[in-house]
Amino acid sequence: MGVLTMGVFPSLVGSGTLDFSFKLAEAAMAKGHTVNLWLSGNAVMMAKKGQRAFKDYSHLEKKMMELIGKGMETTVCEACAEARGYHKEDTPPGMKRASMDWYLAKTFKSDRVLHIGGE
Amino acid sequence: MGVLTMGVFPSLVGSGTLDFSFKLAEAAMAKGHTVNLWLSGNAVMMAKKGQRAFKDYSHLEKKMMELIGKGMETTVCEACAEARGYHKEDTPPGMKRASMDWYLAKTFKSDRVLHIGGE
Amino acid sequence: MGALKLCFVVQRPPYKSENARLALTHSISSQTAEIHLDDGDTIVPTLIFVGDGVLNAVKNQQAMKHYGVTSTENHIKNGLLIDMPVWICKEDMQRLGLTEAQVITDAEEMGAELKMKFASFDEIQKEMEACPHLLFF
Amino acid sequence: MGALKLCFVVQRPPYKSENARLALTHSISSQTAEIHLDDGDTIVPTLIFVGDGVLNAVKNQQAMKHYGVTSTENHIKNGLLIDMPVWICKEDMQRLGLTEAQVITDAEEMGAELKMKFASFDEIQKEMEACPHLLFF
Amino acid sequence: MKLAVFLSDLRRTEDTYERLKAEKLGVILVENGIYHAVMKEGGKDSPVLNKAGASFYVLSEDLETRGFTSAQVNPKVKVVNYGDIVDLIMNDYEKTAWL
Amino acid sequence: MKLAVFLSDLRRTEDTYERLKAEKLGVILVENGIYHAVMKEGGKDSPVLNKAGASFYVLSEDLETRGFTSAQVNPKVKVVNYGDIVDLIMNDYEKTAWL
Repeated sequence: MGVLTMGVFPSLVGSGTLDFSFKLAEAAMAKGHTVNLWLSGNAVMMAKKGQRAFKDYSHLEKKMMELIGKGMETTVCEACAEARGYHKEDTPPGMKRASMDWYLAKTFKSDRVLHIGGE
Repeated sequence: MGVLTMGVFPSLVGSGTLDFSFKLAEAAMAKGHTVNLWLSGNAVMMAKKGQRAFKDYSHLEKKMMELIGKGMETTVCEACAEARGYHKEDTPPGMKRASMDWYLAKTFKSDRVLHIGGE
Repeated sequence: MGALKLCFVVQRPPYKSENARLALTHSISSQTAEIHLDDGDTIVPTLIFVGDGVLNAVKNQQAMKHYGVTSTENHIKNGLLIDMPVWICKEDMQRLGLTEAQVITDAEEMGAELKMKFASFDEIQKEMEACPHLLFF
Repeated sequence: MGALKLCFVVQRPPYKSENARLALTHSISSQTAEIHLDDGDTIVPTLIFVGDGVLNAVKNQQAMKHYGVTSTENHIKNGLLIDMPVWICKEDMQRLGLTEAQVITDAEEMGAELKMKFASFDEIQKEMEACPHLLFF
Repeated sequence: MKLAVFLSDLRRTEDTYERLKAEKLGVILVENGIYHAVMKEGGKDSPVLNKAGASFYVLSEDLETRGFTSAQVNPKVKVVNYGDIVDLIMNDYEKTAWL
Repeated sequence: MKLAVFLSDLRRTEDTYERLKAEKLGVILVENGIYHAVMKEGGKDSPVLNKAGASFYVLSEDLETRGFTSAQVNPKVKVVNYGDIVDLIMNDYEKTAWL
């Protein structure tokens, strides 16, 4: 069993990339792998509690909490969050806040890194 | 003197489109035109108070408040804001919240509409 | 008293972003715009799919099953249901290899009377000329 | 004790999104990654500009003057200042018509000793092969 | 129609621009659209500048932000500022299209 | 290197894909990348499928979300699910590149 670290950057409400990364994380954990997740850039939208669920938008808070509960280490880029007005008290329970070096350090002991960049 | 209604949709922290629309609004108002601004999709990020100013990100709250003070009617898409966890109490003073029909109705009495869509 | 025509033009495929979804929700909201308008004034939208935007009209989208979100298919059918004209560029369908059988032609199962219009780009160009304001998504 | 090489590859122009900026801030943060690592372990980044990404390295960017934000030029120079290798694809510069005079070659005015490396795509390919993990922006 | 088209990207993902017709067409290059005014990829003008009968404009602030100056702008393209764009929208054209 | 490349767009804005080389190359089509597996624009396969020596995969969930089925997938491309992609990443390839 291996360690997979994912960095998710461009995702947003209405894009499929966060959905993709959560589903992939779930599938990897189901196979016994360890998953670390770094949310940076616009993907820090996951760091805001209280997002209202509409059928028009994928609503991922529940899925994320479930994966964190199963051991997915999930950390959000602190500066990226602050720039968007997401403060410590907005962060869902179990999610960590850290600076970017956390992500780089995690890659050190990872078997695989899936860095989802782009725009 | 005319009425210009702008709808801004895809803009985000780190993109230049909101900067563009605020600068264009400022230039239009300086020439005596009336400007209405509709913020929808990801551009509702302007509806979150308390965004921390970093030199790496354009920080537009001050400019927006200045333009609202000068009479720019600025309305944010309520559903788009709620989906992102931006509630009424997050909205900067002077900014309105409304449903999408507000924007369409504004185009009725506008001389020009600049709809900034895209991704 | 008057009617203002607005063209909503979708140029990009679904699901990458909210783009197509916002075109659909905004155009459909023309139905309630009159609450902000003078008596008798109305907004009359045409929703047009061009370029890769025609991919929004592919049938049998399973977005709800896999990702728990409404499909653009569903939104388009809602548009037909409120009698909003929905046009799709037939040259673009052809270029992308989409047949009429693959795309939404109506929303009869929901009770809609209006059908999708398969239009040439020339017809679309004329519709854009007839709209005082253009909203490209 | 070991060093992990990471390739940060920027493929897109600046300012449309945070994309290039995030590549720069993340690669520069390798400097402090050791606080999370065992003694002696380090992260060794190479920052590479390919394709339209080479436009990030154009000199004299006036982003602070016009929009009040730091330029990617500034970030690249900060990278050189901390001795991070910064590579730019010379074939792509040529294709886009950029001369060496138009792009950042060094950050001497800030006291940096390291210079920009003008690399062929073949050299870049070899560097990507030498990195266990690739981070494309 | 008298149409002002805004282009804000270097790599475009639509082809509406190539097909749109207007009696009077203005093309305003902003944000990353400015690269079409200054770059000669493979030694050639950007295909964007081939649109027959169009007038081309580029926003000086966005040029300079990206490290280019008016001196590098293709002679087909006129350099304008935000105030000029307001006048183009409000006076010279009737409709806009941000593609 | 053994490289798994992810493509998630129909209209790509990079050309890294065309230039990257790998001893063993897997191309995984996800999100709007799935259109490369099912569309024949102008009657032709997507140029993405011309990459010599590569193995191609497409994510079934993303196909179906967009209204396509396995039956419409180009025979060059293998249909996979999320679990299969995990195995590709963890077992079959050493590095990933999301372009």
